[in-house]
Amino acid sequence: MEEIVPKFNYIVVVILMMTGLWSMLAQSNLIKKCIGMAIFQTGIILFFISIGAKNNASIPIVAKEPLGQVLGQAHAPEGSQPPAKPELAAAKAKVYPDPPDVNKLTNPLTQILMLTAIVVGVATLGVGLALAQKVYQQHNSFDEDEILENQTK
Amino acid sequence: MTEHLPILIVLAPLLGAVFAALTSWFWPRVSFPIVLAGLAISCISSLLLVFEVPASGVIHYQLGGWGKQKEYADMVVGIQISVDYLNGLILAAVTTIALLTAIYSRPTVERELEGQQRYFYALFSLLVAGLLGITITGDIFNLYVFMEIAALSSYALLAYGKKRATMASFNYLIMGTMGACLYLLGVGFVFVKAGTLNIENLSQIIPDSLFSSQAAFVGFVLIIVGAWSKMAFFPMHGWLTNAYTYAPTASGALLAPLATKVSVYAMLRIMITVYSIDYIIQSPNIQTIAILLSTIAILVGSFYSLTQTNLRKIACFFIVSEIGYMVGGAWLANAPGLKGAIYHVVADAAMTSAIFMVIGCIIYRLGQADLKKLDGLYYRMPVTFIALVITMAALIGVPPTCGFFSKFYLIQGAAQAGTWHFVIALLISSLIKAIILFRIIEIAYNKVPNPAKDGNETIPREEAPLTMLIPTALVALGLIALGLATDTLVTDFIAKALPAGLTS
Amino acid sequence: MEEPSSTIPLWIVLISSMAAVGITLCGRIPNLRESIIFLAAGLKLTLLLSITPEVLGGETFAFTAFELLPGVGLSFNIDAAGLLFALVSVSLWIPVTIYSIGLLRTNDDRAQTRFYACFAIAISSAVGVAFSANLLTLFIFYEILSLSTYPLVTHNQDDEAVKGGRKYLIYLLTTSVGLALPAMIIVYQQTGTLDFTGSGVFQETSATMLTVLLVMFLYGFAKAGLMPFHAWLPGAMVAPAPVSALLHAVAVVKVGVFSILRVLTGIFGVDRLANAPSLTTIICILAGITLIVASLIALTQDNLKARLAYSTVGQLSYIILGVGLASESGAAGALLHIPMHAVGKITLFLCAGAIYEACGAKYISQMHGIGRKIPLTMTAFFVGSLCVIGLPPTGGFVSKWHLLNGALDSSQQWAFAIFLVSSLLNAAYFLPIVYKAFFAPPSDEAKFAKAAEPSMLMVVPILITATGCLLIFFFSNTLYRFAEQFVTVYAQSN
Amino acid sequence: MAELPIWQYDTLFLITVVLFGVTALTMQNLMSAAIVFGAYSFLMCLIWTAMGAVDVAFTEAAVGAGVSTVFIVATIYNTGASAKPRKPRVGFKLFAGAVAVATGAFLLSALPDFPAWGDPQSPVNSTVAPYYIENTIRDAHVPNIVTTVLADYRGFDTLLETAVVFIACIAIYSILRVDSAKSTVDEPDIIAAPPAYDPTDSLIIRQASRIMVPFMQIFALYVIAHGHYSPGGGFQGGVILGASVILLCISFDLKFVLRQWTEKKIMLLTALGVLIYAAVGVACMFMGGDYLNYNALDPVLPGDMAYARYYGILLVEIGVGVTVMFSMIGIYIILASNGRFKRGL
Repeated sequence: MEEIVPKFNYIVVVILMMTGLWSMLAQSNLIKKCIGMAIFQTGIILFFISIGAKNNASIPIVAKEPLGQVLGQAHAPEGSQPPAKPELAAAKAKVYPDPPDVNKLTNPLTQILMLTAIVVGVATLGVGLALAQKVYQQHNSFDEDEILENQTK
Repeated sequence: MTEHLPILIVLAPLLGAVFAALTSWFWPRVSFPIVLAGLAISCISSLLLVFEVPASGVIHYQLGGWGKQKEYADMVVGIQISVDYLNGLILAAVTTIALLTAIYSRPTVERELEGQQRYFYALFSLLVAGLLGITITGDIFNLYVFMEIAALSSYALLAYGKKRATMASFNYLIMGTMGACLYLLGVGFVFVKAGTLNIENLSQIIPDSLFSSQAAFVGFVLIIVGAWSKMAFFPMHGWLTNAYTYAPTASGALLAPLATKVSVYAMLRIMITVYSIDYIIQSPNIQTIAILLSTIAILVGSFYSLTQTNLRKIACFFIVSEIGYMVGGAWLANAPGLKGAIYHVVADAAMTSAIFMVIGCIIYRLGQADLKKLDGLYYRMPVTFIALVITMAALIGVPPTCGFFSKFYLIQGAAQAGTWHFVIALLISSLIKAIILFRIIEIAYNKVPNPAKDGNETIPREEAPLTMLIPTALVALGLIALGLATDTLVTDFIAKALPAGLTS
Repeated sequence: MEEPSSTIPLWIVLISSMAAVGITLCGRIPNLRESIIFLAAGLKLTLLLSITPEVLGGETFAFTAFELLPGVGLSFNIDAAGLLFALVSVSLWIPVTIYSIGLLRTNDDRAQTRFYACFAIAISSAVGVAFSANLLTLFIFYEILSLSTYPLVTHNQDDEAVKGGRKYLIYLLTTSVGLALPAMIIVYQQTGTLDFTGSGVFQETSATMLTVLLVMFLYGFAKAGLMPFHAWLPGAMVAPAPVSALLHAVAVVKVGVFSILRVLTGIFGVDRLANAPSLTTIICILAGITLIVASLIALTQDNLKARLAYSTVGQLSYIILGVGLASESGAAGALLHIPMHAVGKITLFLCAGAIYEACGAKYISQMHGIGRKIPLTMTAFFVGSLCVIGLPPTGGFVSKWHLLNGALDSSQQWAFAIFLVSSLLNAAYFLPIVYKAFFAPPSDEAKFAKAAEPSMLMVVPILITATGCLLIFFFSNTLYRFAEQFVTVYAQSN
Repeated sequence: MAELPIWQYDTLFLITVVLFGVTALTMQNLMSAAIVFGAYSFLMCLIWTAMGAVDVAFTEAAVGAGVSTVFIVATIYNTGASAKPRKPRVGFKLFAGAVAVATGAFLLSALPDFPAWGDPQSPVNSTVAPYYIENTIRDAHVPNIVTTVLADYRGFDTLLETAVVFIACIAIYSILRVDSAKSTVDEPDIIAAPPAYDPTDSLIIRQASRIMVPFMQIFALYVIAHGHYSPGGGFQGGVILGASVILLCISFDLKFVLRQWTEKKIMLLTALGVLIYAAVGVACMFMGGDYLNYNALDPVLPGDMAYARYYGILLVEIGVGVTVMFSMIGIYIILASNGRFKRGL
């Protein structure tokens, strides 16, 4: 049991992908095939994201202390003009802590790979639906068997 | 500017396509020349690079300036594209064939795609950019994105065709996406164990730590199966015949020679560089399955081509059997087999391009390309007929042409590895192609009484237009030139692409 | 020592291909076209004769055009055997061209340009095979020969020609791609080189592999017409007379036999054959069967051309059997038999064409008594048949003499017996034709009446070749020096 | 019992997601299948936020759930088809099931070799990724690491991704777009049954969408601009902009939208976005750096070398936003109007 529980996400990923694969192969309705394709892709995206996730780590954005605190004027007295440009840049630079702790932030690399995968998935879905629509114009049906009969007629 | 050549190869067609799409709205006549210019730039830069590789070894180009990071065990942080011995030749072949096909396709596009040709050349150029990207990239995820670019544009290019093309394109979409997703999953499995996506780093990490890991093995199989379904290898070849037969001539002439060959290159890149050949030698059961499947692919491709009468369908089945050559050669995992496979990628691209161009010329003039209705072709279109004979001779493997030498290496490799069923399949397939060639010769040449003899009506000589004829003739002659140049290609390029330790 | 690399062999091979280009270019002007052929043939002959003294002296002319594969290039190497075969095919090209000009002009055939062009290419590839230094170059020219002779075989472009052509190509391509190509590749893979060396290239290949390779080569080069794969030769008789004369008596079949000769001596090596009895017995059995069976079938053929075809199949096996004996005089006899049989058989084929032209008779039964109407052709036919049978006044006798010696040297008594029996059979199917032609009453009065000698353009070449048969008998010692040189090369190297 | 992973709730979500996925595929009525698929995607966004992948969740919500469900609905609307029960191809279904189960088993055979879920020391989290986390601030002064990796470290990937979106738009255009004036292809007019409800007379929907659209667009611009500091960026902002226009198309009708956004304008701007992105890269080349190396733009852009990358990323995000917005609108309009750019959903 201790082999399954810490790796439960991979099992879900495989189940999702196999339902997608099954529907792409077996479903005779073209739209169902497209939906199956989309589910297959989301399965893969879930796989990538889950390998990049870390226990009790926050989102990959480097938190910074408030600028005021760094400049030493918690609440700036009225009338004092803002510090000169270089100190401002220096303060800004110092605002961020030295290199953030790696284990506190989740893995950004897997996330950007999946940004690309989602967009590619939608693009392919769009083209698939366009093709399905044109097939429907020609054969008046989404069902693969009917289309085959229609073609061979 | 010369150090930017590698990125120019991919960028020129990409930008060409974008500009063509932009100008198609207010100045449609200029979109074709823009695309042509993009392809020309890419062709020139790839030829320059090919000559530079033997001189300066492997050329790396870091995108965004992010090279190796010393303190992180010199992992490559950004994306890196590289030109080396393996992809240098294939880049040159793809760019030249793409340029010739662009020039070739002008008349057919005007005739076949009356009202719909606004974005044809943009998609044409994007497909070439995608294929070149796959060949040049040094990052396995980047290869997936380029694969999608090439796939999406090929779905659209194929859907331009006649009534049945749409359904064929839809099936191609399903199979293509399935292949791409399997490839992505394979990349995921490799990424989980190796941690990096760069091919150069992977080639160091995998051999020394991941040879025994099951996840790396499953990832390898997934990537290979994904590449197989993209290249229409035997069990997954259903989509290819319909897709390329009902497509318009121009897209068929571009896709047939390049799309499948580049996927073979991708498989070769993963096998040779990322996982290295001893990984394949170490897992003999996949090797035997792969060679068995390629034998079946060769036989299926050849026997089905005997049953067809539509010339394009025959050419498609030739592609299926040629893919069997390349995959079988690669999986022999010995020096002559791999040399034959890599050389055959280039040779087969040229051969398939030549045969699809010839069929395009015949369709342009005779309106159909049915084997039975070709009588008198020799007298009506002599130059096209001679090009057809040269191409078929190359496919059979008659000596001076390139087909002979790739078959020579493949048979030698198979003999060395002792896989005799592969040798027999190679011979049977070339014999079947010989039968088809002589069936064509008989119909086109002997069936119609020689018009030169008085008493027979003279057949009007109507050749295909010049812009179609010159590329066809060039590619056909290129087959012979490629054959004669085998030795320089193999010793200077292909032999160096193989890992040193391989048994010669 | 590094042989002097001179470009002579390349020039000799290329002359006739350039002639072919010249012929196609000026196809419109018949006289210019014919003169180009004669010019090329003459030039080629003089070049060959100019290098004969050196070659007989032991020198060889090597030349490598360029590397095709690592260690194997498109390279030529003229030695005694190659030069002899080239001399034969080029010198016989001239009379056949005169003959075909006569034949084609009288029939006013349209596709003459294509005919001559393919002829020139065929001759250049035959010479290419003669000079090739390694198996790959030989295979390349072998294939070019098969493809360039297809238009010649299907010259008449009627159904019969197309069927004959189809059979011709299926046999030749299937065997060359199916058997010879893999055998060559396996040799390259086993030994790393394809060059013809004096003592053979095999080092540690297993005996079974050797026998398999031997059989693949024997049947791979199907142009040599060993029994099961000989059917293309009678099938190709649909071609016009000069084609079947030169190609099927000299160029095509001799290329097949010459390639086997090269393979057996160059790749396997005479000494390996000598001390590997299993190999030689295979060769002798196959050649012997072909010899006897072909001669028997020839007896039954009524069509003159078919009879000549089967006799060629038989005669070729003489040469293979000669080499199979693996003795020096056997190899010498085999080499000598090439020119002897070539000159003799070409005369017979040209006469067959002339007879058909003269009285339209294809079948021997129709040829009774025509000797009185066409005396010159029939006398030439008689001399030709003597040469093929191997009786003294003609050259055939010399080569058979050496073959018989070879059989005795290697103490193969049954080979000796086979030679004698087949010579008897040759006599049995040739002499009756001659006898009936001169002394039997005419079988068909109408045809007999109007039969007359064909045009001089056809009869003169027949007479030239007939005198050729007689000449080589008297000058046989010069030819023998070729054979001697060829054999000595192998003697010292093992 | 080993220390349970902290996401007990996630295992619950995962199971429900699988249920949603299976139901979406086995439903008869296509329209309801599309809706369930939308729900499936939204659930997926929840799971990803729990796993710390906020940018991906945002994109999935906008692009995956929002837009693709609308595309499917548009296709179904145009064809009005529902999956009529046909005689099931039992033999083929079993074969496909066997293939799926076999591949699934093969994939699971690698399970023991995988690192545990959420283990920070797994190879993925310990080779290349730490460089990004530790050096983003130094290199580009952008706190949102995902945006820097997206637009700078692996900027070429994002350029190609924008190209993919552009290709999808022109591909769908060339597949479906029929210029009835010139083309020779004969195909029937819209065969869809008249919609159950007539959108023009639902006052509430029209007024509500009319009010919402401006706020959506401002929020989208914020998302693009603020992508450096908070989750968001070119894709998400562009999709929301596109969605606002699509909302107008649905609530009013296509003609209403096509008056401002003519077909030519949409297609041109789709291509323009990719051009912006590629031009930034080419500019870097001309300024002496490698392709897409924003440091080379330093003389042109304010601030020190790192800020050059900061603004480079912003420029690129704008290019992405433009392309994604107009291609989403273009794709929707073509799918909805069955290729004639006149009437439709």
